Amino acid sequence: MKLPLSDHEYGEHGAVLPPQNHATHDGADIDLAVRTGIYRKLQEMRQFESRAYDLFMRQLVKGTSHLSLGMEAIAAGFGAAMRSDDYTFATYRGHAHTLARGVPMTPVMAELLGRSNGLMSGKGGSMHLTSVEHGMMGSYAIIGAHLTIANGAAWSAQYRGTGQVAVCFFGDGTTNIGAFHEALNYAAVYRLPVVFVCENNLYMEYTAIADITAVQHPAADRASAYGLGSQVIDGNDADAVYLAASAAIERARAGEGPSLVEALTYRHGGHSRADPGKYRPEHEVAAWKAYDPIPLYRARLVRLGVEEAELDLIDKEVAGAVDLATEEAIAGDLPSPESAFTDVWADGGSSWRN
Amino acid sequence: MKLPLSDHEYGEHGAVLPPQNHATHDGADIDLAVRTGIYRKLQEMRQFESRAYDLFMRQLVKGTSHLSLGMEAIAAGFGAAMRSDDYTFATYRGHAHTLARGVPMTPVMAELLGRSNGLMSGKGGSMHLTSVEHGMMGSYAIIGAHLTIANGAAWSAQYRGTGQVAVCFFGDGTTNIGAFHEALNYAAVYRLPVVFVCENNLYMEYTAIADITAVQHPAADRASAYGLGSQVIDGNDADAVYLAASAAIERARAGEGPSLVEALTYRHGGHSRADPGKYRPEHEVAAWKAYDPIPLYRARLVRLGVEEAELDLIDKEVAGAVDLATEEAIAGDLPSPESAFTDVWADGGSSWRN
Amino acid sequence: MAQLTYRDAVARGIAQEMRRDERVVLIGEDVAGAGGVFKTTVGLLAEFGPKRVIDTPISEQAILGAAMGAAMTGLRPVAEIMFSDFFAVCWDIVVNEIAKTRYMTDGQVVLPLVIKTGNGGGLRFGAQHSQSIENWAMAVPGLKVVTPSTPEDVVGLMAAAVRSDDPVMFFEHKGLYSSKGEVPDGDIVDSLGTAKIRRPGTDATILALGMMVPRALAAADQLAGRGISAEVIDVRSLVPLDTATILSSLSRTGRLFTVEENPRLLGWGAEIASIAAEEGFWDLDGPIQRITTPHIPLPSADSLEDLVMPSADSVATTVEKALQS
Amino acid sequence: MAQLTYRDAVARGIAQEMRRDERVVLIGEDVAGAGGVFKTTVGLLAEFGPKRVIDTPISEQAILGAAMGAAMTGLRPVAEIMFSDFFAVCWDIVVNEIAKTRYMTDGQVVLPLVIKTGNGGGLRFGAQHSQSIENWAMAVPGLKVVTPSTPEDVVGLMAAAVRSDDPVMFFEHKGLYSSKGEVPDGDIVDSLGTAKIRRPGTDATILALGMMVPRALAAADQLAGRGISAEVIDVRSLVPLDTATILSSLSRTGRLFTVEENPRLLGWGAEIASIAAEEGFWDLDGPIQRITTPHIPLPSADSLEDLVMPSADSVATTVEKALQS
Ligand SMILES: Cc1ncc(C[n+]2csc(CCOP(=O)(O)OP(=O)(O)O)c2C)c(N)n1
Ligand SMILES: Cc1ncc(C[n+]2csc(CCOP(=O)(O)OP(=O)(O)O)c2C)c(N)n1
Ligand SMILES: [Mg+2]
Ligand SMILES: [Mg+2]
Repeated sequence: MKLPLSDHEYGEHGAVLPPQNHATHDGADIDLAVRTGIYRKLQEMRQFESRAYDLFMRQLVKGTSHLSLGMEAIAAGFGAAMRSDDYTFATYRGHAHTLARGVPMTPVMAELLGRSNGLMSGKGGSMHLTSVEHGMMGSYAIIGAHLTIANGAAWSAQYRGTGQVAVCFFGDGTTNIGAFHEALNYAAVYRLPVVFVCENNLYMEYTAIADITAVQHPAADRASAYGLGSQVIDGNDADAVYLAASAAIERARAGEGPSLVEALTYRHGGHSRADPGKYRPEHEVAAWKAYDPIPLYRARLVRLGVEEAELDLIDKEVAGAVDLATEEAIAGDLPSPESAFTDVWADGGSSWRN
Repeated sequence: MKLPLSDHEYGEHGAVLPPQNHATHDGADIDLAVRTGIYRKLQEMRQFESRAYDLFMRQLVKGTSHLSLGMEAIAAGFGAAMRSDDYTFATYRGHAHTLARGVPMTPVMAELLGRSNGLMSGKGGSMHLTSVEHGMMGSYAIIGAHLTIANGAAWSAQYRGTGQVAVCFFGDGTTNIGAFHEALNYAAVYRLPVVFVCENNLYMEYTAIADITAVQHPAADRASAYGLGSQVIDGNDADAVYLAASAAIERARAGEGPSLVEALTYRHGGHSRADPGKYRPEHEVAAWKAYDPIPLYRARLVRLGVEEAELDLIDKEVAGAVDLATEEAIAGDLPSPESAFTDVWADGGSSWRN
Repeated sequence: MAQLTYRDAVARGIAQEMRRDERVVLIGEDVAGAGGVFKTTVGLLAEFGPKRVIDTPISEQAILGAAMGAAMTGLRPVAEIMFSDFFAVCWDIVVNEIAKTRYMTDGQVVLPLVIKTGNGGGLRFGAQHSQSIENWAMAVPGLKVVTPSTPEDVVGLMAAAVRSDDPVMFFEHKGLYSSKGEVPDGDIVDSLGTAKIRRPGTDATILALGMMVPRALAAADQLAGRGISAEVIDVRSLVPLDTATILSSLSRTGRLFTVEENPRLLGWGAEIASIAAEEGFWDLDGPIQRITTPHIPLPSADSLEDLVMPSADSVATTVEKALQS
Repeated sequence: MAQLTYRDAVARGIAQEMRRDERVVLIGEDVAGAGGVFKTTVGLLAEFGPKRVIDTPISEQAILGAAMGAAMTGLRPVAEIMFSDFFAVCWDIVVNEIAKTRYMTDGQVVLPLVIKTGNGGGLRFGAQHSQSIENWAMAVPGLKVVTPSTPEDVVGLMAAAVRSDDPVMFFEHKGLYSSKGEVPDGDIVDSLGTAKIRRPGTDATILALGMMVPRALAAADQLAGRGISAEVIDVRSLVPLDTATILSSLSRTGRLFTVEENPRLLGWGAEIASIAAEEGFWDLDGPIQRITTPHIPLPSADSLEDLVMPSADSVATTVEKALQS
């Protein structure tokens, strides 16, 4: 194979377009109840993040934040396949993964707003959403680290014999950092019950993954380096994700070790709040917006006989929940000044001296 | 493939034995002059390090040091294939690689003894041998880093258009650290003129590589993760090394990018001064000692018609050189106290204030 | 004389040096096509082309290793680590390799390179994207360490850093990127290792760095209104450290305060306070006080972040109280 | 009561806790089969088996990440980083993840883990294998930091570290591994955050850590012969810091000295000196002096290494001169 940049100038790599056949997984053996559940999650994620975006625009969310609009099928598909005591490790782009585990919207929204009713009382922020009680073991904002931490949770589950599985989400750009390599080898060596999920949205921040990666599929083409099978799935089709997730989680639970799943997807917007995403070819953006996981899934459910009215009801219920969460978040108090000084240490405080 | 430790208990992996056919490369198209040059280097490395070992035993070498007894064919084969302005990046196990570039023995020996006539006046020590004037760009003692640094030298050569190539040596254990992964991808992306050489001696320090690595060939089985070809060579046969080195260096010089070469070898002794190497199966050690690169090469030269007397003469000349270097090193002064305070900064000094 | 933002000054400083010396090259994540995530390298790809301005993978160790290897062999690279917090993933290359190699090789290896980075808090980025870590670098022999606080200093110190034959850690303050200042026309070359008295005073010496400089100046304004004349020194360079300027100020004022954004323990102020407690001891009319962020990770909520970082008010209050007692 | 080496005390401390609590597990490079490259974990694989004592690849980030993830989910891991210099390759996991996660999650995540490491110089290992980096850890909120200087303290502080629900950086001094000391029989549990007065005195307070403790004690012996009564405090724990013991000693002696193995700038002594210059200012009868390795990488030659590190002689001389002037 040719090396990147050996056959194209920087920025002149070809566009990567989504699949055309929307019906591929219509016939998959997935319960309709599971599927409507997935649909509801997709709606929650989409509507929640759309609202979050509005709140940024209204200057209510400070700092930065990273939306996964367009990428929801991965979070929803995995969320549906996980057991309630499984562990999620996500990134700064972690709103959807947090909702996927059943974390209520209000504390998530309130955390974005820096309020005392936030999930971490305003101390963590959008990039660090965590709800241990829901198995949401954290959102990590330095590239690479959390793959190694997910291993630790998987090791602990293996040691304790609980059958829990750790699922770790990260982006295409993350496959080029050292910790990725260490984590994958480590997981394979000790056959840890962990599933690594590369959400390949084709870009790191503003740089195309093809420009700075030696292989076409940044995760799948490296699986063999860890003795693992190579898998690329359609990350915009929640059923494809659900099937791959179920298989990988099953494998992990059965003691057969880790998996590495590369899910192809796309973000509708820019990398973060500050980014309009203009470095991407227009027709690429347009093609992927047309291959939106949510209408895709809705259309499938309709083909499978679900009433439009039932789906409309879900949409409406979700809208209500988002409205309520927004209200409750905005109504939240600012964190108390004392809270800045709690929980550095296990004794609850922050004192470093006697 | 099975994951390591999934099919064997820790420490119960099978022994890895050397090839049996010693004549494989007899017919290789390599100048006899080159070959006698390689033989001389092999002798220099062997006799130098044997002497160094004696000096440790006599408490003249302080601290630690890492011998490559048994692994010399890699340094000698590459050394012979490199252009005088090419760059070497080696590890703490770098005596042989330093001699391979033509660095005289006395300053190397004196550095081991911490004398002022040492290669770095006693400031670097055995683990950091460097002679910029000989293209020996350093010996690095923290695993992984120097692969990334070799990239930089290769980048600079590419930028300056000099045709120089950087050759970077490291061990099997090093393939599991993050920097390995970053460096390989980076080199491939920018098509850097660098050759990565994994000296696979089957063990990291005391742990068998098979116990803690997800693939059988820690380097070669990962080459495809960087779009590179997979190569495993006989690291005890200097001709095999010379051929692979020449090809990889040629490729790099021609602008075709990096290579990753895995050379199978074995160390005769322990990891470092402190280690008797007892964790290795006796028959494995015995088999590899019987497949010693130096008698192997000598026998080949004899088969190819070189007089034993000529080879004896080389051995003797080398012995004389080692004796002289030993004397000169032992006779060296201790470093002057002031030298501890020079060359922190480019102004020659160490002052951090005005 | 132009009004320039701090962020534009970064690009101007680099461009000035790239024009002068073609051995100067720039690498980092998103520095080329995007002009940097903080827009500090805008225009450089267009002017100097893709051989000299290079986007990299997310591989901080590979970035700094490449910069080091290139510096060893004839180039003068500028490498960007996007947020200074990310030094933690490549600290080995900085402290074990870049900082030590000249010394270990007895001067054989020269390392003319600059590592630039976005440092500091105030942007509500939370604990992993807001750290002030000049102190990490100051603690490592072999690294020069600068933090400019004005656009003019950005240009001049960048030039000095690029021209230095030693590795320089160049800390840009993220909270200052949109601040503006006058920058003289033409080439500007400042010198490393020099502090600047930003405001002379007689009653107390206040040392500050980066974004704390404007806050210290604002505090001095407040103090002036309360009859206290505070001298504000912009430390600018931690290594080399301009102890002469600092100790001479102390000898005139008799009181020393540091304003530090970093967590309390072992911030840069601890070194200067210790130097003062030894060499300036007999000049001291009272305790040395360090005004720092408490020893906690930085919280993300805006109200909490504002609460814990030193502010003009907290500086003024601390100095006033100290001088009264 | 047994005579134990410092290295054996490490294994004994870990074994004591592994026997008590099966959630305690040990991982690191060569810690199992080989019993550790410094032989500090000998016998643990045999006693506790390969599920609890695990050899890892050379993957320091993966090691500490595994320790962290396991600590978050019910285990109490002890992880070894072979030489403390190698923290530079995994510093991100330490400072950005382990240190900050409890705070960022508002206490949801508990991290009961210990990271043990071989620290310090004196073994002629050169600049990359001899560093004393307690100060790196001290500067990061969220980490507890201990350095024992005697075998008994090794056992007791290891036990305290394992029982702590906070992450503890456990610095073993490589230069002390073969030193011996009496260790009482039975379980020993010390407490974090406490300094120990090793030798009482009235004229000067000398603070030391790790291998500098025996040197400071030897210096105090010398000083006694010259009529100076020096109090030697083994700081033991940098975080939490026993400021009470330190400041009360200063209030009695009026003079403060630190003996630090680390390079000069921002060693742990800088923090304590700064605290003293603020809170103990009125107790000070003269300048605070830090006796440190100069601000250089450590040279490898034995003669140079001995020259630059603080010695009993250099400590005694410095203290004597200071008290005379
Ligand atoms: C070590 C490190 N380097 C750089 C960054 C800055 N950064 C944040 S997100 C990002 C891009 C990540 O790309 P990818 O893994 O594809 O995830 P995506 O954002 O596309 O979901 C970068 C470079 C970081 N957070 N950590
Ligand atoms: C980051 C880091 N981790 C651990 C070590 C300690 N160490 C030194 S050599 C070594 C083994 C290296 O094994 P390998 O790469 O196979 O090289 P070999 O010594 O066999 O030539 C280890 C673990 C180190 N120097 N740096
Ligand atoms: Mg991406
Ligand atoms: Mg090896």
